[in-house]
Amino acid sequence: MSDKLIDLESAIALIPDGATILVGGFMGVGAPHRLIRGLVEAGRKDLTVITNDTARPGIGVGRLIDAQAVRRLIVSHIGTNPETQRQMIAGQIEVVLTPQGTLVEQIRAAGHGLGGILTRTGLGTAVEQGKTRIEIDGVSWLLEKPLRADFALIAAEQADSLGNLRYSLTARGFNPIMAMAASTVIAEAEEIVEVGAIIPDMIVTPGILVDYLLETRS
Amino acid sequence: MSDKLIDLESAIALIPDGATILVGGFMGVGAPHRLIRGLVEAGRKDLTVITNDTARPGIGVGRLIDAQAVRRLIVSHIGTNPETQRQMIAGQIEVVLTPQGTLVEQIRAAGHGLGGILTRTGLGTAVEQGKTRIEIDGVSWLLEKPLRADFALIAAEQADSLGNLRYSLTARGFNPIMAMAASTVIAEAEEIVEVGAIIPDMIVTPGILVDYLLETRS
Amino acid sequence: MTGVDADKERIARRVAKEITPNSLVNLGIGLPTLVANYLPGGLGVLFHTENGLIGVGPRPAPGVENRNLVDAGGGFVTAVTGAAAFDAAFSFGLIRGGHLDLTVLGGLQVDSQGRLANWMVPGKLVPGMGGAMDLVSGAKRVIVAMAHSAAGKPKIVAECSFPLTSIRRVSLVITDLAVIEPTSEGLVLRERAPGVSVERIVEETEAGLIIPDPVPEMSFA
Amino acid sequence: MTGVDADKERIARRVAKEITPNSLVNLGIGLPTLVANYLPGGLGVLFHTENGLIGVGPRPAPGVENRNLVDAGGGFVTAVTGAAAFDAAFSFGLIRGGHLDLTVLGGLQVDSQGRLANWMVPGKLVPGMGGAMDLVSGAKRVIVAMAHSAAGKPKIVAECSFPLTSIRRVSLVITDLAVIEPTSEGLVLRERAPGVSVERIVEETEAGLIIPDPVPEMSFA
Repeated sequence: MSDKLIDLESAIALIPDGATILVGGFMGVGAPHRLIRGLVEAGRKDLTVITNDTARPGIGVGRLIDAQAVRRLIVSHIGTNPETQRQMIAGQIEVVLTPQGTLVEQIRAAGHGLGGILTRTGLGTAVEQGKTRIEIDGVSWLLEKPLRADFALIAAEQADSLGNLRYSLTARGFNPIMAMAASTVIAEAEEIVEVGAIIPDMIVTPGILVDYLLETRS
Repeated sequence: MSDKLIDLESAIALIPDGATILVGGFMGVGAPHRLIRGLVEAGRKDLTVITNDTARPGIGVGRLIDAQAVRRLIVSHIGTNPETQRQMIAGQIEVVLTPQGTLVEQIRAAGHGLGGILTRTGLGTAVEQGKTRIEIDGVSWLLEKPLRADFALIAAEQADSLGNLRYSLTARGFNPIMAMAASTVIAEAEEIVEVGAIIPDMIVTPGILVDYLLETRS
Repeated sequence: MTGVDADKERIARRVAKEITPNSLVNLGIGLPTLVANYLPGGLGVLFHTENGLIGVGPRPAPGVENRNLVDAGGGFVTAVTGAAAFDAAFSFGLIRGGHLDLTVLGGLQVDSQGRLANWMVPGKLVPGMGGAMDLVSGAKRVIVAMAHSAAGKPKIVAECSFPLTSIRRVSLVITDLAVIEPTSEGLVLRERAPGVSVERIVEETEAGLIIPDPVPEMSFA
Repeated sequence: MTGVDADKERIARRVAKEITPNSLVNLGIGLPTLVANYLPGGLGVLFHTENGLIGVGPRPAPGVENRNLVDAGGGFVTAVTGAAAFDAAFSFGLIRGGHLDLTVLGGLQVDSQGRLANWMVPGKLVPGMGGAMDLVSGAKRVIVAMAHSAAGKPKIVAECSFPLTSIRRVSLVITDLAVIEPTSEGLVLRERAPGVSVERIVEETEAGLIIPDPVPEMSFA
């Protein structure tokens, strides 16, 4: 299945303006930097981006913000990127702020075929607005719906040519969860190794979840 | 924190008759064999056991069934153990049959602080009886409640003395999920190694979740 | 080889034809497991076992089993190069999240709405559903592979008398006599086994069948 | 060292005293991060960072950073021997499932019901909640570490004017002036900073305080 290998230009060509994309990374660490740069260079716009944060200008998802490529943003934190705040205040970008634990669990719910999640996080706060509260045995829970996307753009430390992925330390983050929640998953890795080089217990994302694997020279 | 090390007798002494216990393993593979044998030898009874299956007589959880130590059983499958079926028909044991995916997700919900799960599995079947159906955007979901226990008895391939665990192949199973869903977690491992011998990316269950680690010679 | 085995082989070989290249497939215990024997090589198919592995390989030679490597029936297996191991929550996430291309399961009954019953016979046998309810509810395609009749009684019935595994309509039913596709219009007889007449199939099927003309003979992988 | 730094140090040192042996602790970015500097050795405490690690160590020396090893503020850290890495769902499972013994967070306001506001100032600053709502809702104990006042305005108020982080009552509030314990009866003044009078604390606190007699001076780790 080396037919998963794709060059950057072809990968970006899959993603139209206006697409909804999950993007891995935490403050730029573990983000799919080459795919992000590719989207910027191709001038993509009106994207809906689901990601943890917008890092800083010039870094990670921050590059998409700099390029004004994002119309709607579902994130837990934008405090480190003044440009995101500026575009939000100017009405250029719609920002949905979501608690980080809720965000990752909403993405997981989509990937795992669950109807939503029931959490206490956000109950009685601004996060509850417009949402349903569900009572179970006398305790209130907030129902948060699954978050699915057209594409997931993820980054790994190592991939084999089947698309099996392993991650390193805090660069794991949202990546493996996002790999289950999109119609098309595009992964980039620091290194592509032979099938079998990553032992079964070290593989975090099985290759069957990865539709395309970016060539390392891309 | 080598004070986590415990001998079999002391570990079993923690678990009273009538306790609710999560027990890892699938058809006996990845089951905490020494802890199970300890419970049997100590003559524990009236246990509520949450586990995937009862394996076969003489194997894994099957030993607890042989010893008539179980009063209530929450499982997905008992087809391979005629003794379980016999005790169920004789009214000695109450069996709650639960779809395997629902069972593991219920345990995860308890461990992750979620109010329950919303699944399509079991909708319109005998599994739905007595449960709540929740409508979300015109789609029906079955609400299944979290499953928590007093104790989780789990097995790993390797532990370090902090209790960090790594598993091997299909012996992983329910073990890491159960490690999050009990008041007291007791783990046994094939081998106990020095702290640092298992690299951070290979640890599946961090030691902070493990209250007691069975001495290997136990 | 006994007659029963010939029937099973026929079913397994016909199921094998349904498996598409590079797909992820879960084979239930019993008859469905045989399907792997009839797949052509080089198809890139990976087998999933719900106890936590993608990349299930053939049974190991005696004496070289890995005690940590079993399939959903508890029997020793091998793992192919490139296999991946994971916990039960992830494994069922794959199933329930629609990441499994195909599951092949045995059946006790299938009814005219295409609903499967395969996890208990009230008052007789209560094995439990294991992963079957999740597989039928979540896999992209569900094929039921079973004998057409059991002890002379039809297993394809108007309405299941045994408890349902799922209310979802299965994709295809393959028996020793026929290939039947449940649709929103009803059960369509797609193929008949070599030498088996449409009349015999109708006779041995309790549920009504939609019968195109002609009904071709099964062909095999 | 400026006066502000001395205040921060005092807060951090007082918070450090609350940390129990062998516990799992999450320190928020900013002031709370300082707490690690005042812990005695050999306590067996492990630090959790919500981006996916248990066993956060000190900042690395310049030039030896690992690009894949950062804390929740995005700054490079090290990992102690025995550290464990995991994905975001697991990390928040630890937080929301009650596996975290303590979180120490900064605050914008705490009100008389002990509720924290720390994620936005309407019309001014909208950083977002990051993991704060999960931490406050899920950790076994929540300590707010903050300046008692900001620009001369009290931060401990009758009712939060900023949006709440959680409706859960926090465990303890530690400021440069006082240690305050929110209870079901109200805010109890537990300790005063060295040389600070009860009167001054009352004056600089908008919320009503329950004042035991005497109120001891803070002691430090």
